[in-house]
Amino acid sequence: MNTIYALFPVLIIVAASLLVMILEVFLKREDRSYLAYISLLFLIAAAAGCVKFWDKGYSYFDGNLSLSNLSLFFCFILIIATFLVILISMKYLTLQNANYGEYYVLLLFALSGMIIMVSSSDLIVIFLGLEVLSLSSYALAGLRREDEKSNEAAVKYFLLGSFASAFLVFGIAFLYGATQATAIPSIVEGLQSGSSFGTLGLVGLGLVVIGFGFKVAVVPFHMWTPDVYQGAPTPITAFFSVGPKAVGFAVLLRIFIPYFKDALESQLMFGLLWIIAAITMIAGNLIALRQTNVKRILAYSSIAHAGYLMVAILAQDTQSLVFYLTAYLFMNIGAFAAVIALGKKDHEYLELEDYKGIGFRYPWIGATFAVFLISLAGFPPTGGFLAKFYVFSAAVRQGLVSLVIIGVLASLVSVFYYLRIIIYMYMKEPSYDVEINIDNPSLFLALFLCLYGVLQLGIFPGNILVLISQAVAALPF
Amino acid sequence: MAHFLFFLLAIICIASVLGMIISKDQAYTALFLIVAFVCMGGLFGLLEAPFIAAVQIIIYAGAIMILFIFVVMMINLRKGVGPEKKKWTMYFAVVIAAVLVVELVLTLKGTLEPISSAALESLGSPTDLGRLLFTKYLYPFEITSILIIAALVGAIVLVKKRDKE
Amino acid sequence: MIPLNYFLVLSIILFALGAIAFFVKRDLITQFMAIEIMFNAANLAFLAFAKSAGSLDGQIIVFFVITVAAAEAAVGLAIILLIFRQKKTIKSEDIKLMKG
Amino acid sequence: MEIPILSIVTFLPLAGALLFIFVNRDKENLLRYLALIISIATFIVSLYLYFNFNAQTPDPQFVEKGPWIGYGINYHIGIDGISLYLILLTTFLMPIVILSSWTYIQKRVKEYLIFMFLLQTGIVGVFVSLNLFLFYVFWEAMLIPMYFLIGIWGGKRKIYATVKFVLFTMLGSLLMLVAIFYLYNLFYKATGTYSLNIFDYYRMILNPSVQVWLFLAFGLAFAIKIPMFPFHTWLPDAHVEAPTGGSVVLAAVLLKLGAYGFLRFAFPMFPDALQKFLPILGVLCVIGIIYGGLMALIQKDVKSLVAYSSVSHMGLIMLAIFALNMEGIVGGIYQMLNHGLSTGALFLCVGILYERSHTRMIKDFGGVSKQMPIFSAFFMVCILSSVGLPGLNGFVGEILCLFGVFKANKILAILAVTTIILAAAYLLWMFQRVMQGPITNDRVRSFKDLNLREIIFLTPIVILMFWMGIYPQTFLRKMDVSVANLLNQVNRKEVIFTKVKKENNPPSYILMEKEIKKDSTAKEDKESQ
Amino acid sequence: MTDYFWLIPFIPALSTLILVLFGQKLPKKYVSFQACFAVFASFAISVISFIGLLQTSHEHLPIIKNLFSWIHAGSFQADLALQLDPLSSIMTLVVTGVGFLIHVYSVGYMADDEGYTRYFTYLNLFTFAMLILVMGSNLVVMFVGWEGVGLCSYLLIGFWFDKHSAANAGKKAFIVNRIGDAAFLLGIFFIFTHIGSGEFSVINAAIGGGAITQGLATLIAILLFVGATGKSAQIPLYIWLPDAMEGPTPVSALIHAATMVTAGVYMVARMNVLFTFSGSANSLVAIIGAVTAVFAATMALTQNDIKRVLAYSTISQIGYMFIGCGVGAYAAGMFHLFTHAFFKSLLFLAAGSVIHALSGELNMQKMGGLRKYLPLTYPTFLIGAIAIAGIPFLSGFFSKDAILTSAYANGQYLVWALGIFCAVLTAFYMFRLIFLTFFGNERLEPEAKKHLHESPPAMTIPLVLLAFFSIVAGYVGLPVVVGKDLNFFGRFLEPVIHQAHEVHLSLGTEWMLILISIAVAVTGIFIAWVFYIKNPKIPKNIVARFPGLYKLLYNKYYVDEIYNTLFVNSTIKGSEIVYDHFDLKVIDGVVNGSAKTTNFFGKVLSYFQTGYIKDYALIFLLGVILLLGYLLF
Repeated sequence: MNTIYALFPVLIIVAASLLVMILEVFLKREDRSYLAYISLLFLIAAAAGCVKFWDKGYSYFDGNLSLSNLSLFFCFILIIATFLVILISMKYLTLQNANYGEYYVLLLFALSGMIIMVSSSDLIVIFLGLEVLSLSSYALAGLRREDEKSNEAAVKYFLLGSFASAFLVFGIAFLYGATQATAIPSIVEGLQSGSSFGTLGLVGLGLVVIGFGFKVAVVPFHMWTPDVYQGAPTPITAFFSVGPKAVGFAVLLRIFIPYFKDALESQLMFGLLWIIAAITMIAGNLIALRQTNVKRILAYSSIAHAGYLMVAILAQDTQSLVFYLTAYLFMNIGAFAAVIALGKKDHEYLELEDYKGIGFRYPWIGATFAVFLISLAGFPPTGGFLAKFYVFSAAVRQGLVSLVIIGVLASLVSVFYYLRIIIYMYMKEPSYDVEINIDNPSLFLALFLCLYGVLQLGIFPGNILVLISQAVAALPF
Repeated sequence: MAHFLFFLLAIICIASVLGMIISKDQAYTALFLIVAFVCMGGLFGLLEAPFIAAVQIIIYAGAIMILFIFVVMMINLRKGVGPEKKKWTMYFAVVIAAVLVVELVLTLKGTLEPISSAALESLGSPTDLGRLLFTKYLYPFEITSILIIAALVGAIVLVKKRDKE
Repeated sequence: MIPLNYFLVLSIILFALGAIAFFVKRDLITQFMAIEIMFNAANLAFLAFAKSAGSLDGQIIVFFVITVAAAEAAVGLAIILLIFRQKKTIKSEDIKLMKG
Repeated sequence: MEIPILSIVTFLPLAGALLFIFVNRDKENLLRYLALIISIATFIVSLYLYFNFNAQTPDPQFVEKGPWIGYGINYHIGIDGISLYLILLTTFLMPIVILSSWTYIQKRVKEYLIFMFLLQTGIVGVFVSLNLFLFYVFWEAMLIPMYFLIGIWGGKRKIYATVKFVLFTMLGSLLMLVAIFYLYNLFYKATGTYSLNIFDYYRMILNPSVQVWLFLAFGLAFAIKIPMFPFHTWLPDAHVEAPTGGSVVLAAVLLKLGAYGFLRFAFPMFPDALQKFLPILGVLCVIGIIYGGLMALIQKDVKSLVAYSSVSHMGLIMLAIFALNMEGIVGGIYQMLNHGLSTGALFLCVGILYERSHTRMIKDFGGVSKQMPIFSAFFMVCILSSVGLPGLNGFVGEILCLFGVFKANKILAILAVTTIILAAAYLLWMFQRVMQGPITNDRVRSFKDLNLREIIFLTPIVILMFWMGIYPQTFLRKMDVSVANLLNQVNRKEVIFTKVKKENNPPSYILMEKEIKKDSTAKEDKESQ
Repeated sequence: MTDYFWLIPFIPALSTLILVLFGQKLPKKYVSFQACFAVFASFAISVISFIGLLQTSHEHLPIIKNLFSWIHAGSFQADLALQLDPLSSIMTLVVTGVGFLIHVYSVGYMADDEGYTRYFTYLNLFTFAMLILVMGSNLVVMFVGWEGVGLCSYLLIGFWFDKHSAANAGKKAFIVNRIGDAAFLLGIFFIFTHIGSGEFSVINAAIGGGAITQGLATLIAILLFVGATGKSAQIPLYIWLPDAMEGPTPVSALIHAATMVTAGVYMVARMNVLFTFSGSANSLVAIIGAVTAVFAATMALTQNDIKRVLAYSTISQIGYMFIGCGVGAYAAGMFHLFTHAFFKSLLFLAAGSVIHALSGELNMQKMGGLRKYLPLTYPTFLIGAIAIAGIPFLSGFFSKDAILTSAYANGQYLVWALGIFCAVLTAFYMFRLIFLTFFGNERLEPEAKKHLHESPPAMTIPLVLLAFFSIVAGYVGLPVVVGKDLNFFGRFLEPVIHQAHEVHLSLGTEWMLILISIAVAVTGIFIAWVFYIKNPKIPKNIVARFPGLYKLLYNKYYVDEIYNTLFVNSTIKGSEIVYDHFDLKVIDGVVNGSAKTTNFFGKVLSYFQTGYIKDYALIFLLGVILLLGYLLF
């Protein structure tokens, strides 16, 4: 149905950010938490809108903006992610000297960019959305202005991100040249019709893969990830590890699931993604073994997870991909939330050495962190396990047995470094006292929500699976 | 004539990019870039995109490069850093560039013929362009506004003076 | 009439040069300039394809790309300024606090 | 309304663990008593299973089935004569473990008990699962509490040991997971419905060449868990470093999961592959028996000695199970229970010594019997049970195992019989060095004999040892039908596939269509989606 | 009267249970009373059952009491069943009778030991196990007793476990026994697989019905016999018995002389149908028995430890019993077992009395002239010695003669010759022992001399009783030369010993054989007299003449050492090498190595993560190139 309602999610988020931007000027520094509450309120409204529009299939601008169930589902989890990120940021910003009202503005802009991306199937719109997301992200990464690491993260992210964007644009240009279209369905159709522009289209597609591969951090376009994740303010890292990854895969999904339908035409691309998935899983996990900084460990882990998600793309199973992303959202934000919880004024505890004995000193934080790590490692009965279960079983159904074996072996490696954090938390005696700020209710709410999400998805995922299957039923998007 | 213009512009463009790579002076670098962008504008014109050519020169060569120069002057590192001195890096760079060019050109193999044969008189006037922008491309156009605000906010928050405690 | 693939080859060369410039140059500003060259190369390709397709869509896209480049320039230069304020340098080699 | 008795047995400990979260950690004794009560309650409830178990039918009993996630993933549990006793063993040992940890665990009591209960739920869950997914969930989930138990309350090299344990075990189980995917998919292709119900897989007869790979994947997981030679090196490390309670559970129950897995999954699903691998497996088992025994002989640490003895004993159990005859399998299962009791008890005894001396090195002891006569008696009984002395449980199992093996393959049996010599050698030698001889270490002189609590937790084990040794029919008679059914399953498939094999192009699976249709499981799954 | 025979083993069992549970709290006197009474009660029932058995006709034999079904799984069916037949009846009489006397003796002997209660607990347990062994109606139950007595032997040898040597000896006994048991077990398995049951009656019937081939029978018989060599201390598994003397002396008397060690003989007799059917297994039994007899006797020649001499003598005498069984004269073998139980336990107990008197001195070189100090011990000892030496009219003469005659009659002349040779040696070393201990000059340690005293009545009364039986026990099995059908023993056993061999020798030959036996016995005694009373220098001269031979004998042919190097040490050394170089380096090495390799790759990969933007760009570009290359080529 072509209606202006379709604009609702984007509009409300943009409106929220503008409102926050204006209010920021009038609010005193200590009252800035109201900005967060306002943002949260708007996010709830947006989420409610997503719920309301379920199964309605609204679209606008000739389909440039279409709220299919899948889009709505993505919107919904992105809003949840942002919601959680705001929750974990509130206290953090004051503690870590980054209490700018613009923080929420940028975060909401980034969210709007992501919503634009997932609710469109036109590469131009997606590109613009991506740039909205990216520009906000660059700024967010550098938001702890006094912190050299944060600066460094911003500049690395910015330079490499723009570099990758250039490839993306070039790729879009090639695709445009090959198919005279920028809408994904037409492009896929054009590519599959086997025109004489085969190679041009293929290379264009390859360049697009590079562009988005950078965003979702697959090897070898992952190099920025650990540095940016380490340097960026931790809530933002949590955001980076979930948001851009989700939208990146949402786009790849739109392109490749229809594209892979035609097995003959897509063989080359399939092989390419196969290789990328394999090396991503392997390299991400292997490098993570060597890390001693928790944020870096989680960074490499998110690279590895991109590999698993790539497997889902190859398995051409939207459902498992979406489920994986949902579970990943909760466990990863949860893990970062736990990392944030271990901080005090002007200092965060990020080295493994700091984690010695934390598990018993702060039993609740320790236990929830352990649950997230266990989930990331893929142990039942957590969402992480079920997510891997779905992805890999879908992959086996596609006959990707060897890739799945690589995947499970890689995740075996991952068990080591996830459990390593637990070792430090529970099995080593502290060598010095770690004082943290416990007065952080919003953070604990976020921790609880993530914990709930991880366990709910692991033990009783029924409802969400139903939702996802409804979302997927609307294919093609 | 058109050929001549094309090659002239192309050579100047490539040369100034090379100049940018080789030059050590920040200001020269920026100037080389402006030259390249202007040439690019010319090339756009050759491709029957007068409006875009104008935009290119105004926004790129004008606004963006002024911004660059502005920053260069703020930083005031006139004796900046040249390109990499280590020889292997340069060799490496040349090899990579060559391979990249070869690969991408090979991509065009099949496309060479159809594109060159397609010779159309006119694509349309800036009016058509404007109409298109506000009808078919309204949504992306609106998005650019979000993009610009976001960039604005981002830029400001990063460079504004820290407010006092 | 100039064959359009001339433009495409030029675009490819410029793109490659931009990529290489990003790799060989050692200060942040120039590296960023290299990226602008790459964007321009892409624009050239777009226009060429637009010409071949005989539609204005390509030109519109270029318009958007230029907007994006402008916006990026704003943020990018702000970041570079930030770095300069903190570190008094814009050499990209000096930015290696985090690694491994 | 049926009482979901099996769910209660499975999840009562979990409920206990959840309850514990809300108990103040400083009230350690309250926690301990609560834990004891919960574990005893679980045991009592599990006794209901025994008394109401119908020994006449091979079908699973106390079945509970409910929709869960869909796509074939159901909550489907039930027990037969094979799992019944393993569950009882688990629930029986848990109060003992808790009692044994009463003073041994001084710090972080709360967490310890929580992990113990989680572990129990995991273990019992594996035994009751009739759905492959459910089984795998429990199988993997169980690793976590064990990981913590070793890692937090373990000895000096605890981290190395626990990481090795988890990674090693996971290596196998992850490959098994891939195999499960493969089966899952194959079943879907065959019937168009999703199912992970193991009985459906019993009816799906796979092409032998497919079976080989799947069997390898499943087998590796189980072989590591057992552990079979040469996958055993995690065991001594884990055992040595684990706290007493952990070692007891590890030795008594966890190792049985591997054997159980073979019986429940690998055998009936891949009988042809099983036949193919039998020679290798048999040889590995025999190597394990002798090798484990020889290694045990020279260990300097009591716990690692017992650990290697486990390798040897589990080798015999597996060999008996691989004999694929009634005597062997019944003996194997019985011996699993025996091994659970005797090795568990040995670890308890070692724990008692450790609590007094804080060393496990054999050379630090000597003449302990003089100081601790009551302990000495208990220890002796446990050793004798492990050695397989008639009148005690070990003998019944051992003779059945060896006889089963003997019926299947005389040469392997002759080699396997060496176990009764080796077991006597390493255990009695250890006993001699630890308990007998003059007191050389002054510390030994300060040892106090067992206190009431220790006597209380050792006594039931010893009574059971005698009971199982003297009147094994209590246990044996409820296994027969289930084991016979298993053997039928294993043999039946062979016959069917040889019929089909004559075709030129054997399919990758054959379904026994009629039975599938008769059975409503597949349909229900469809509806539940 | 046989209704309650199954109670026989369970009375000591009950007593054991009570002692285990409450023993520590009960007074010593009560403990000993209960322990002795339990055995006595068993003895009483044994006697009653025996009488009942005499009245039962052969058709009703054996009387089986099936207590409950024990192990039932597939084709392996074993019930806990006891049987009463002549063979088990005799054994129960011996076990409970001699056992009772030894219990009584122990009351005195162990009076001051701190492990008093524990001792009687073990002793009762042993009685129980031994009774199960002899009364089991199938092989599995027999095996239970078989292992049970092994355990008790282990416990009692290591009774004084705080002595290294005792603990070691106990362990050695158990393990060596286990080697035999393993073979025994295999034998049982063969029987179960080919006959399908372990019940003796079924087995006998099946073998009679030709259920197994002769070759298989031989294999089974040999396996069972290997078990017997372990339990009964025959070559090659005899090595544990001499060490077993570390236990208290009454234990040596009961377990390592009278009852347990003869279990092997009992078992062979029990399985006589099998052994006879096999034939060649029988010959092996005879040869092993004969060789062991001589071999052990030679080792006894030079020992100075009074108990060790008796231990070797036991080995040697059991060799005789096996000769009996091996030549088919199972009744004779059993007869020797019967008489041996009396005189050998007598000897041990008497030796115990000596040791007790000397406060634990075992070395005969430090005794001498004890005759006058131990007025009761000396004569009883002497009776035992005469009995074992084979002097007529004492029990040993009859039984030994019956065996040798059967051997000769069966044409096993070599075996017979070895037996005769052994008889010389036996007479010699027994009287060497008598002379060294009770005659000659006193070579006592001053400390020991101080406490020198005759033993209390609790010890001497059993001695006297046993001495009495050592004299008369032989008269239940008189040889043919005395009169036909006077061999009550043999006739009594006939229902069990199928196809019992009739001795087909002329009376003259029989007489000749008897005379030869007597002659060699007397010769042996005479030589001993010459060596140790008449001219004590001769032994020293001989030692000086043949130092090598003496050393060889004194060190027991170095068999222990050879076994140690060959089996024990090499196993341990080998295991250590395997552990260090294979288990830790190879198997564990693979595990740790794979972890290290993984980590190494991680290190290599993280090396690329340099932190420089341009390096990241480089990797990115390389990625692009490879990716495009893949797509294009």
